[in-house]
Amino acid sequence: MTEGTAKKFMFVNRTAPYGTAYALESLEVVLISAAFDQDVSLVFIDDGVFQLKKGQQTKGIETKNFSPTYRALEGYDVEKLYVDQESLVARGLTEADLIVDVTVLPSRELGALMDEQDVVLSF
Amino acid sequence: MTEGTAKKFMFVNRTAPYGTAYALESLEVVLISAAFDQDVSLVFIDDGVFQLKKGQQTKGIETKNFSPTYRALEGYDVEKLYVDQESLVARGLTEADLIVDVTVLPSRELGALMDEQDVVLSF
Amino acid sequence: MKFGILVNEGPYQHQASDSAYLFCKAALAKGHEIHRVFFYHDGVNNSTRLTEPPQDDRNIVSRWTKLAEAHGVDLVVCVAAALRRGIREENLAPGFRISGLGQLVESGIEADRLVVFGD
Amino acid sequence: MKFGILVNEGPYQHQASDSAYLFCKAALAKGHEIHRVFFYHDGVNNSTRLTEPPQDDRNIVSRWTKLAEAHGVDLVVCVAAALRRGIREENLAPGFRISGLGQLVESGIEADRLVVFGD
Amino acid sequence: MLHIVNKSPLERNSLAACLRIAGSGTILLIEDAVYGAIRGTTVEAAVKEALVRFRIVALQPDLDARAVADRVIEGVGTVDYAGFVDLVAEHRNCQSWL
Amino acid sequence: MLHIVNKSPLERNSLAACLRIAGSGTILLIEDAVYGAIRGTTVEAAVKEALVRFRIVALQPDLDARAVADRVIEGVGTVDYAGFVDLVAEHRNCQSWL
Repeated sequence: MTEGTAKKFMFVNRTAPYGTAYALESLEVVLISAAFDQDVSLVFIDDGVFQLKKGQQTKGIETKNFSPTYRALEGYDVEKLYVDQESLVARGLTEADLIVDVTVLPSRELGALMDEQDVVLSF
Repeated sequence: MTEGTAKKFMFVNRTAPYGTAYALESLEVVLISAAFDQDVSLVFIDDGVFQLKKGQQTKGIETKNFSPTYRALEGYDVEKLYVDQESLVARGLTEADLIVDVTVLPSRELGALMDEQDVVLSF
Repeated sequence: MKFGILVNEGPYQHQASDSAYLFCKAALAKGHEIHRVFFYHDGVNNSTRLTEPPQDDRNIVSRWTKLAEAHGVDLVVCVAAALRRGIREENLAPGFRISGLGQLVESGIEADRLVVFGD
Repeated sequence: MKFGILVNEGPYQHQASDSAYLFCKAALAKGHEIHRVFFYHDGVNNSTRLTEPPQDDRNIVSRWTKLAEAHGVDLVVCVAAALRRGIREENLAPGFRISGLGQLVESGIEADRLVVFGD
Repeated sequence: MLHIVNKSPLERNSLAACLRIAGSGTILLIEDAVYGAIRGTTVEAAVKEALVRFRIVALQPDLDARAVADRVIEGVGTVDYAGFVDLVAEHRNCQSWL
Repeated sequence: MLHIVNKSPLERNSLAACLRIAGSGTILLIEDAVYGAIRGTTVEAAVKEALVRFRIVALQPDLDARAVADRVIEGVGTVDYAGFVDLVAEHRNCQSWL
């Protein structure tokens, strides 16, 4: 598929990791979508920003730690990661707390980015 | 089982009807518990108060309207229905909006009632 | 217009599957096409042929089956989510098929709109 | 002390079943008794023998089965919730049994504490 | 863009997130989110304020099920499922705020 | 009474409901509710204020999983699953704010 016909896919992540499986299973779709040569972006809003928190240790809850997968996204050419600034601030987090490089945007700029999408997937 | 050994069971309803099945399936346990001669009470908090709203018409969502069951509770000797006053007010509701007679209590009095329970079931 | 649908929640516990079904029915009635309904997360639980709801309640699974039969709607269950949750060929209801997540992405590409129903 | 446990959510989608399991394991390790684990709402989906999670993930269903086998924990699946969601004897994992809601109320009466895990 | 919200704004933050992030467009309230469409609640003021920027519509069958169809905020519209389909078709794209 | 909360207070109203209704006792934060136990969030002030009336404890394995164990509010305790079991046993009754 050529660049011209690629659709803009956005994955919206608004849920914390581990409390529910949405974060993990969302990531599985992102990885698959990379194979389809679409224009893929991920946004992290509200408790979704916690998915990117550095230092997750899941041994005590006997569940797989999937946060290293975010680091692997680059290898799949998924490089557009956006984080809602207000969500970070409301949670006392800064970019330095995050496991990957992201673009932090004010809420309304994130909204403008959403407006440009063809397909928005939220879980 | 004699009155003396009956346990105090409280069912806490905090979810709106139809968006999820918690309200319906909670009611099914309440009806069963009536057969065990325990001291049963129901409390409605937050969006749970909407479960009791008069005039539900579910034809358009093709789902069973279970709200008449609240009226049937009396026949099962389940007569202690408490509603959180603050929750009602926050939703613009009054006792006149409700399908059954209830005791409306300020939040802290409801809290005191919870403290007295042996078993608290929430869904 | 061609619609793709994503259902993220199972039957009965959440309204998502009901809303998605009623949306599909209304779209078909208006002459639109439902390109595919993709079942992901607990949504895969909509595809078990073993459900037996009370007589006075809707049968969510068989409604989907009938929609597939009457309108040729492609009902796809995510294989990874299904394996985790115990959905296999042996308990799959008629009209559903198990396939990969690629089918969801493809639906996003091929449909004019993709609508998500979940919790 | 005798604990009763109520699980309202299915495996993998919500942490409820994981938390309940780890609570039970810790209680047993401290010499307490788990009187019964009752599975209600989507919690009934914890009892399907058809799950096949990825190799690198926990197997939620078989963990419950092993707990039942090792400690004689009574795992009860609500029949009404199970019928709606497609859980029957034919796909029930070992260690689980299907019964009525009365078993939940009974657990509340007989146990010293009833702890609820859900969404 | 069409924003679809399905959670009660009295219980969760999804409508608030939508209002904070989206600049304009149409908001369709379905399922438990229809409680955001009614008068007298603690979120009524925020919804009224949002009417300046957004077209806001609630799903009639969900209002009926919850017995709140008689108290819809002035300026908030209603649609049935056919109207829901039309809204999706009319907008270039849509997003569900789950 | 032991109050068990499992939802993020930044997302849902269950911790707020617990704080409004319960007069005293112990609050155990598990699963996503452990975000209520940390410094720097918009709910920190409410949680600190609640420390006057409640003993508040967070589940360590859930703090670890979410990588927030290093920022627990002063005065909020932590327990492992064995401590969770002890809390249930020590209190005459318990309630989950789902």
